[in-house]
Amino acid sequence: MTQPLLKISNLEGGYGDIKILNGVNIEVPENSIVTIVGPNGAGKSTIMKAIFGIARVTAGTATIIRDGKEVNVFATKPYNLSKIGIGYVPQIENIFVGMTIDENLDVGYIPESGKSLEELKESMYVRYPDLVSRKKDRAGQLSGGQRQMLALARALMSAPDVLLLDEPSAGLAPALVDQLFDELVRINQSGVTILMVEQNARRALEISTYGYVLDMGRNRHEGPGAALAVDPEIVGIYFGKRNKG
Amino acid sequence: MKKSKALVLAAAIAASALLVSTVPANAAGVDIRVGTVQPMSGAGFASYGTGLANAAAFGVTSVQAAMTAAGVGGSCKMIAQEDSVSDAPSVVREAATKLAKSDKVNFIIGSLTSGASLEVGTVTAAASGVIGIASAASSPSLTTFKDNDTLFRTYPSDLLQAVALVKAVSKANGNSSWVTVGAINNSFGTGLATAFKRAWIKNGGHIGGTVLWNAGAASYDSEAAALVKTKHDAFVFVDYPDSFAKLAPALARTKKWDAKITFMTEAFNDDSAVKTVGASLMNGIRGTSAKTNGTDAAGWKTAFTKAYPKNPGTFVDGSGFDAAVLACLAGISAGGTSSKALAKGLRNVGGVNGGTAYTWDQLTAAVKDVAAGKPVTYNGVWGYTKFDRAGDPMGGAFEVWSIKDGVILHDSKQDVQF
Amino acid sequence: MAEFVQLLFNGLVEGSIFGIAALGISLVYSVLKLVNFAAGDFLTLGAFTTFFFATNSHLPFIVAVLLSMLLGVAISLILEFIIWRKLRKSGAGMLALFLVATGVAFVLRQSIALIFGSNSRKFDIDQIKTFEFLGAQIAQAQLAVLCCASVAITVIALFIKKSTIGKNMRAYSDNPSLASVSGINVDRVIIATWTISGAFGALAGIFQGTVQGQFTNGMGLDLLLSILAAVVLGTIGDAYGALIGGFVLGIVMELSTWDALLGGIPSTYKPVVAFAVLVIVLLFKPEGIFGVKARKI
Amino acid sequence: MNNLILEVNDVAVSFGGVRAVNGATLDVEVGSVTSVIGPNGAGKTTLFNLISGATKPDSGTILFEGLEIHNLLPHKIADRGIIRTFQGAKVIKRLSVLDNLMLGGQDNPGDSLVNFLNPKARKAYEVQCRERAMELLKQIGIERFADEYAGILSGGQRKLLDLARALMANPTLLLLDEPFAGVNPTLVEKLLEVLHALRSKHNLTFLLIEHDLETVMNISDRVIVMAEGRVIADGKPNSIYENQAVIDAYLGTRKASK
Amino acid sequence: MTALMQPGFWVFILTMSGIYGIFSLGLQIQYGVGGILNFGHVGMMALSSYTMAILIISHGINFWIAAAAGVAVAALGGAFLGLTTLRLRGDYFAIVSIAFSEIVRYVIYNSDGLTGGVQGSLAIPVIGENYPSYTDTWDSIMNRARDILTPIFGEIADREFVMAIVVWITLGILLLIVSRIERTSWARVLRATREDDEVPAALGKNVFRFRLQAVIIGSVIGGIAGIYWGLESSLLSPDDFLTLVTFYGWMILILGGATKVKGLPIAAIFFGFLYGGSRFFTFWPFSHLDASQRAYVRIMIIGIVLIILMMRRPQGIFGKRQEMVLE
Repeated sequence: MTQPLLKISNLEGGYGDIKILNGVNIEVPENSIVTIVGPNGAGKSTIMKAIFGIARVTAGTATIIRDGKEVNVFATKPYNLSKIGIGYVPQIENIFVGMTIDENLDVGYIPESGKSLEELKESMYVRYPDLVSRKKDRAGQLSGGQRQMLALARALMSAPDVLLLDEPSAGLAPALVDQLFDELVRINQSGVTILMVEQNARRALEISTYGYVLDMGRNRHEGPGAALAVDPEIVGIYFGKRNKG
Repeated sequence: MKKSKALVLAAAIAASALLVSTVPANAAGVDIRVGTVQPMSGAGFASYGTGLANAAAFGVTSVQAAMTAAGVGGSCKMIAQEDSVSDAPSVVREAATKLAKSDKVNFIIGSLTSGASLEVGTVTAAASGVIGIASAASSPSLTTFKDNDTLFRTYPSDLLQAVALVKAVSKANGNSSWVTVGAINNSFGTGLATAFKRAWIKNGGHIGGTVLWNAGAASYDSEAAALVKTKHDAFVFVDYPDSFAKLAPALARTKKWDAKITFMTEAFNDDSAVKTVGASLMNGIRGTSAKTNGTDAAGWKTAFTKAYPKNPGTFVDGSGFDAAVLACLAGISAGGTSSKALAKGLRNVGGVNGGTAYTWDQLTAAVKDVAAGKPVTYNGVWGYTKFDRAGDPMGGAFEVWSIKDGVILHDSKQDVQF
Repeated sequence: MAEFVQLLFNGLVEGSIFGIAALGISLVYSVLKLVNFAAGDFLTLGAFTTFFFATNSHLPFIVAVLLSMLLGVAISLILEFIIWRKLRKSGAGMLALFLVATGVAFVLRQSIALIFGSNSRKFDIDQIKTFEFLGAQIAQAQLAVLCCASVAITVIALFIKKSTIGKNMRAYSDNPSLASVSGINVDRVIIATWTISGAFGALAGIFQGTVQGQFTNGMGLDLLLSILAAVVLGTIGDAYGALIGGFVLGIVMELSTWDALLGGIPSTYKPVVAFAVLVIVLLFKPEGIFGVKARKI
Repeated sequence: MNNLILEVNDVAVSFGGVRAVNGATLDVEVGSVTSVIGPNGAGKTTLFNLISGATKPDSGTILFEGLEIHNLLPHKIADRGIIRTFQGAKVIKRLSVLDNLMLGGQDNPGDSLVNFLNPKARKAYEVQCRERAMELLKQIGIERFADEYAGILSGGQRKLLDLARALMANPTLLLLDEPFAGVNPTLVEKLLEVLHALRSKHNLTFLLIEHDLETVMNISDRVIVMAEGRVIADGKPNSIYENQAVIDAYLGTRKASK
Repeated sequence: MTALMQPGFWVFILTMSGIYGIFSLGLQIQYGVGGILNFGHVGMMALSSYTMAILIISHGINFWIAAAAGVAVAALGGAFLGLTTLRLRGDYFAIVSIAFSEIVRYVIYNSDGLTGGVQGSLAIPVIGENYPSYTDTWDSIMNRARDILTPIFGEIADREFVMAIVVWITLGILLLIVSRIERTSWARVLRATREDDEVPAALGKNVFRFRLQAVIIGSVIGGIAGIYWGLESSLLSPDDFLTLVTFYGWMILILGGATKVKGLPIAAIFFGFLYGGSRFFTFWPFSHLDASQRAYVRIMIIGIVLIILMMRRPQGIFGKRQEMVLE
């Protein structure tokens, strides 16, 4: 196996004095979709928050390969993570509601992406035609599904190597959930590696190259996404029995 | 402490003995403790307060030097100079309480505004052996205030000042002319404005209008417009140089204001005031101020500025000096430190009981006289020092000054007498 | 009519100064959640340093103005590095920040007094020169201030609207936590905010000194509450709102003295009128003139 | 006798030109479990805000137990017996978990300052209220956090606390806004048990917003589908899957084909 | 240094600290419990003290009735402030409340016929002749108390001493009452409103009523502080009621830890002694400065102490750190 694009080793941390992560290991190979699932309080979102300096890291490392070189993620300031190729879509409040759609995209752009702002913006509008007609509207007026698309587009404006998604389908109607996962596959096919945390475990694992099951802040199971989605043991414990059939 | 207490005690015993025998006092000498309360750090008043505090300190050192030169025992010391920030009564109260209770001063000089000075009076009335000398308070309230004869002032009451203004205006424009009164909206401004209006109407004159302005206002154009709109033969403005410096350009811009028919108060009988406002805007303005005979005020100013080069310098500085000089002289004269004795001392050196007249540059002789138990008349740098029963300076002469090309002219022909 | 024009002009001039000072306060509040009570003293500082550079050091007035603005920026940034940054890291709330700002105001105000003394100052600018317009006397210095202030605010408002750093500032004030994870250089945003606030604070002070002809070290404090009212009136965080809030306040304060309106209110009540307007506007538009009613989620 | 507990008639409201609810009409029967589903932005939460009084309708009427409530303030509506939970599970972070629950106590004499001088009545109620709160805490399994700040609870625990607090208020109609989103399936089942028990014991009526279709289908007597601020379908759970409008607006073809 | 050892001034400072403490307690119930940012609190103090003074001087009304009326007017002021503007967002309310107290001050400033205007309470119009000063009744009570206490405590027991005792007993009683109130379910609801309006409203609590009551109770306490303020000064001036005084109240509140009453009296004393005690900063290095420079430096020191304290302990001396960091 070649060296993974993003590698998180023995990560420990939490909020204040409360420890949530007790040694997590995640590897995200290039061009893959990796999903982290697990019950409430397992520490799924905390991993992403740790990378972005919102949660406290007490031990462990995270590295990303950038231009063939290994870069220490924790030594990079949160706002510089986009410069080393990491994009992030938080679960809630993931757009700037007081700004227009166009401005949301502008804000997501970084010169280090190597592409021009206009070019990137154009490609986003091609990808999400819904947004074109509402360019000048405040993002706060968008519906939930459109917001999620805008959030994705905003994160993609920095032309990331790897996109971190925190429960992207939370609160979306079933039809939109379908659309979203389709979109994630498309993004992945365009060459962006994805690491996501999902409650909708089965759907997420179905499109994933690889999956991790977390519990109590530790790795519990892992395996190829599709296999994990149907593993009866895991399904029974973590996804609830109703989801079996 | 013990030592000074013993000294005070000795002085008190000596004094009580003297009261009976009327033998010249102060062979042993008295240590006179003086403190000031002035707004030195707040917005607006700081330059006045600082000037008054400095002048008071200068007064104290001047008398001390005179005492040494005259070979008179004892001392006159500036113990502490407290800041009242913006002269809010509660802060003045705190500062005055400190002076009275911790520093145990005999005289508190201050504060600047009338309300704050009354607060000093409240403290001195309740304490024993402390006299307050207000250095810039003009409100008639000070006259009627129940201060147990512990509050004096070296600044004339508005009532006196108003009569002087009335006389000056009627001399120039006639008794029944129309006057528009403008004043800064504080106790100094409104107090004198009200007093003037009453006196003017009583004198048979008419008031065309009254406009007040706030000290820290963002602009003064509407006030200027309101002023020039009134029916008027003359203006009477009661203001400080700092705020008039903002009003005057606004008045000039209306093109309807004439400085030559404008009367002001002693606040502008001062080179620095003319400079603050601007000579061109002040051209032709007349005003009244208290007048003392035989005092070389300009010489004093030079000496003061030399001693305090950093002093901001305002029109009222001399009043602080006079208060301090009077305090020290009164202390020597009192032969005791009870409030009663000190008050009596103040009247004794201010000229109530007559005696030789001395000015600021004759302090050694004055000290000698006072130490010998004689009454003296200290003619102040700034104004009157003859205290009436309420502790107010009694009237004498007011001069009418005018400004021409930035120079203040003193034409004694226009002076008004009481 | 002439009187109306006169009062309107005076109100516009004052309003533009309120506006320019309000802009900095408004930005600092919306980006840093700090009610900067020390802002008034930056006005004073700007006026005094300009006086120092122009009158004492005999530099050209415009150079003095620029130097003063630079100094305002420098002090703002120094405070950011030694105080505000640390306070934010410790999780201090709005009230703690506010109290520290009053502490900073104390220190700043007293320092200015200590350095420059308590005397009043004035710029060497002709206050009297006017020309007539519709019967009103328009002072040239005031007209210049009105123009400069309006242009300066418009330029900055455009800058905030269009430039990358401006967009980043708005993004940060919109949602700081999202901004810091979406590639926005937070430090740069904060520096930009303080830069604008510091420069405009100084500029407002210089303008006020120019218009009034004379100023003391209490100038900023005297204006502060009116400026805060302008900030709130024009909706906190809105650059144009600051200007409009300032204009509304300035005009209402001046026009309230006009006899044609209810016989005119004595000018000593101007501050009361200003605050009353603020209260009344907020009763009908609780989020200020430019506030947007938000959808509850 | 009408057995409708809630009637919403042609209600509309807009924010800044956007019509969030656009002529919605629906009703809820006494003792039923009714679910509202629909795509994001369909106006479900706004509908809840309208019913609970947090938002005033621009037009239309809302009747509760036959009486108009749409002009009442939120606390008056709560007094009538409509209690809601919140989408994001709002807990008062700087109050203890127990205090959060006790906030739900109704007609608390201690809430009135006049009773400050009547400590007897206050304390008697307080003791009783505390007992009840502890009981509920045990039911939802977080009694060990009783004296901690609610701010330390995890997202799922907050949901439970929000629900328990609503129950403290003895509602007649309970509005639950996505009570199960983000709660892991095992816990959801436990919650459902609690709700079922309550329903049979107190004849409680439920109106809930939920995205998890399987849960909705399992527990609901009736499903109301909203889209673009209107009710587009209303009926038994099973009938929803066959409704073409619902498929287009909400389910998507893939889900429906299942 | 001997001046430092004289108790008289410190007793005065103690009295003022107590008055500030009472003043601050009014803010405590509003902010510490209800999260209401009232920056116009000094307005209530102005209302109560001026009402008392006017009723006594202009209408010859009994001191006790006048004082009670003063507190009642402060309560009405609080009710007015609350009813008109409490629906605003927190930070907007803060600014508007400043506007409220400034309006009160300017009206006092300009209503010569009622309040004496800029001349202060001394110019309050007197009907008839020889009406008393508003402190006369109080002074005679204080003097009587002093005459009783002097034999016990000696010379130190002057009027100020009695005043300090009375003020601190009042503060003690009020602290007791407020801490009791804070344990009621009323306070629990109010605490909830400080974070969120919707939750308590959805549970049947009239959020506005609770907030309004908090503002009124706070105003009553502020009004009591105003009565003492007036009695301590013996002269009222609009200059005494600057917004700065409200900020001093806030400083005490925050230093004391905002959410807990127990730190408040200590913070009040700390503030009072810092404010008054800094007048004694004449030793090295201050001895190099002249009196006016020292005046500037004194206020600067107060500012610096405030900054350092807030940076070291942003939650205040007795505050709970945890409350600040909850997400």
